Amino acid sequence: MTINWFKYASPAAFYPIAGRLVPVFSIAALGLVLFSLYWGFFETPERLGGSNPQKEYYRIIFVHVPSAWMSMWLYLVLAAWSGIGLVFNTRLSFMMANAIAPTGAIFTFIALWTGAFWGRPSWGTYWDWDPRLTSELILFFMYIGFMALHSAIDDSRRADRAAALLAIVGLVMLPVIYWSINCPDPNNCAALHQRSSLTQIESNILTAMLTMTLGFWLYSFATAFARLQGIILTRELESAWVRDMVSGPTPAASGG
Amino acid sequence: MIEFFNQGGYAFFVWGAFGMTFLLLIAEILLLRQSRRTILTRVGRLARLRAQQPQPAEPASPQPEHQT
Amino acid sequence: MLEVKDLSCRRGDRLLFSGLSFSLPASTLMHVRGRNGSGKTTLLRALCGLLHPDDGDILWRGESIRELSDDYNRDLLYFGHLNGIKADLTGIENLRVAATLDDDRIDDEEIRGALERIGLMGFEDLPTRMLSQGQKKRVALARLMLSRAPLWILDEPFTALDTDAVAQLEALIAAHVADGGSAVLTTHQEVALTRGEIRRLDLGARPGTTTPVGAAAAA
Amino acid sequence: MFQVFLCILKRDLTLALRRRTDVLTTLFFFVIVVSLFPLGVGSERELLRLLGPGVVWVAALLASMLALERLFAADYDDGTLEQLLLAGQPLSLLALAKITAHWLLTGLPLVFIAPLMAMQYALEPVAIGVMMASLAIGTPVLSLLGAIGAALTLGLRGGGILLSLLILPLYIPVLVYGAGAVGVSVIEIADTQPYFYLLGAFLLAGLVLAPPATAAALRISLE
Repeated sequence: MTINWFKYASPAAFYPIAGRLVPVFSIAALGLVLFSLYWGFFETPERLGGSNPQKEYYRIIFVHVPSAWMSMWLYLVLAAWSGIGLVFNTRLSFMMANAIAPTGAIFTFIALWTGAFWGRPSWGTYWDWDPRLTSELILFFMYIGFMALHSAIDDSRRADRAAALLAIVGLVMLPVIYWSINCPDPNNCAALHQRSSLTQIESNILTAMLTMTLGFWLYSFATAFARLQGIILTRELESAWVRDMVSGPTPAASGG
Repeated sequence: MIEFFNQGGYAFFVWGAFGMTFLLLIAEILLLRQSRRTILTRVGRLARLRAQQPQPAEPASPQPEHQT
Repeated sequence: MLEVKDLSCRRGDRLLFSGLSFSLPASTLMHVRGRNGSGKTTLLRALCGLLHPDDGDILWRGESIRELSDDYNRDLLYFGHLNGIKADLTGIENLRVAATLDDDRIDDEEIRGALERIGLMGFEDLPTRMLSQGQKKRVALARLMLSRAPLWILDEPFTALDTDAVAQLEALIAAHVADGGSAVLTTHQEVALTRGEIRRLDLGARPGTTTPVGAAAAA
Repeated sequence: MFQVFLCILKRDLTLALRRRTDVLTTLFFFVIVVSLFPLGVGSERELLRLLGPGVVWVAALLASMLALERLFAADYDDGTLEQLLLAGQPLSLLALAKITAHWLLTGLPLVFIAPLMAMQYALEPVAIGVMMASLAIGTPVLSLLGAIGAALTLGLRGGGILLSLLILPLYIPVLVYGAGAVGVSVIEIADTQPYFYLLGAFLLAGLVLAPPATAAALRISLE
């Protein structure tokens, strides 16, 4: 069992698998996103009722919430791969973490941007020091820090491990940061933001939101695997299988 | 149609949010494609160079002796 | 005592050596030779445990050095390209810190004696920044005199030393090996032993092969 | 074991005493940053009283950050860090000793100079007391967290900027509750105790978690 696992944990073995998965995930993601867009714009009401009535602009929820979820989920995945890499010393795990980071950062930025565009009509301001927005901003800094540290170190092995350690430190600190922003006054610690519960949302809206989330998720798979392929190629430039793949196996090169 | 694009007067916010989202996602895809092409050309060129020199010298750039 | 099995190391994404195996019993000196970039320093750092090898095991007295960790470090003395000497501390202070870190109970008299023997009489109370390059190196070498570690790993210890100091260092290494210790060193300098065995390890590629292969040969 | 801790602590303090300017630079940086704010925002007493806690705390973060870069860099450059790694002593302990020395040299002076700064901001004596106490508990956390970043960015070009990018976000909880405690004591006779409990909890968690993380980061950086 374990042997099989480690067989696919080698970059050379995973490269073709990733190549086959990218189109599958891309097409599925595209389908889901298009469906969600259709559903979100044509099958949903123009008003969001309830205690906090909102007009058409509530539709931003269809990209805002999925991207915010993805930004957090991808950070978790990134930290998990980092942890696995540090414990088992597998190079593919670090590559995976690196492949995820830019996509995660993009979703974090999207969540911030759409949050601002939603905040303006509903709160009357683009930016508010709302705990969620602020934590999302911190998450964005974490992604940037991860990528900046990785690219600042020339030795790829040190870069992998240092960035991985940073990701884990960030994972430990994020809840503390979120909590401290959420509750700046420990004497009077009520949640500032409105609570939202999935069950209160109309099913059409929920459908569009969840399909978009799934679409974004598959999109993340596709981009992460595509990026992973690039990372594997550049890292393994010297190895025989890359050369064989490009030029076809040559008997003369068997020494490598 | 116009009504749809108008989004009840909130067109700027709705399309601003959706526009940026898909702009970034598409940009990411395009960048990935481009970097993939660059890498593949580079790998291909390296392979061709290797093929031309049947007995390649040791890795082209002498790695400096590692210090600390 | 030190055993290396099927070791391979990379720097960055380049494989330096693979399938390297050798053992280093007590009373043995091993010379590691090879061109620049053949991975001498990398090998030495891997032997110290500073560097994770890509593959393979390093055993000290039959146990993996990863698991031994601090216990292995206590048996080890490493002398790298950098002297490991604080320029703002005096020779005595530097050596005192080093001794404390090695859990050696050494009084100042012993340290003074070592510095005197290595030819730094009168300089022991000066901040080492006031000493010349060669003198700084001697301060670092005084650590060898005070150390009780059975395994020495020395990376180019002879550079920047004058002939006197070279002779002294050779004598130190010979005495260490004769005393039952073992040592690994990279150098172009031949070291004559009074007792014990010299082995050679040639690192580096033979022309025509793309992956450098390490081969151990007992001389 | 305690002897090793003391040995490294003493070594770092001795080194700092032989290069006093480094320590003083940090202190003056703190003083200057704090003194610049009234020139920028105006010298209205009420406004200053409101801004004071936050400004002093932010300046403390920056000052502590400024000195972090040197925490391991000197040892890294002359090879003594390598020797610390191979010393046969728990690296966490050695890291903790170095962090302690760093705090004694950069954090502790801030605690004592803070009252002077607080006077510039027309803070009440009670608030000054709270500020000193919160700095005394909070700045060690800064040193502990910062050490991880300093170890990760060891020897990198542009390491200082990178270090602030990595570490400043992690300082937020300390900033929120450190400045919060002083802020509360300015406004009313409110309970500052929960703030100190939280800062104390951060300190304890930092003492337990940061040294091993720093040790791991050092091993990675020296590989």
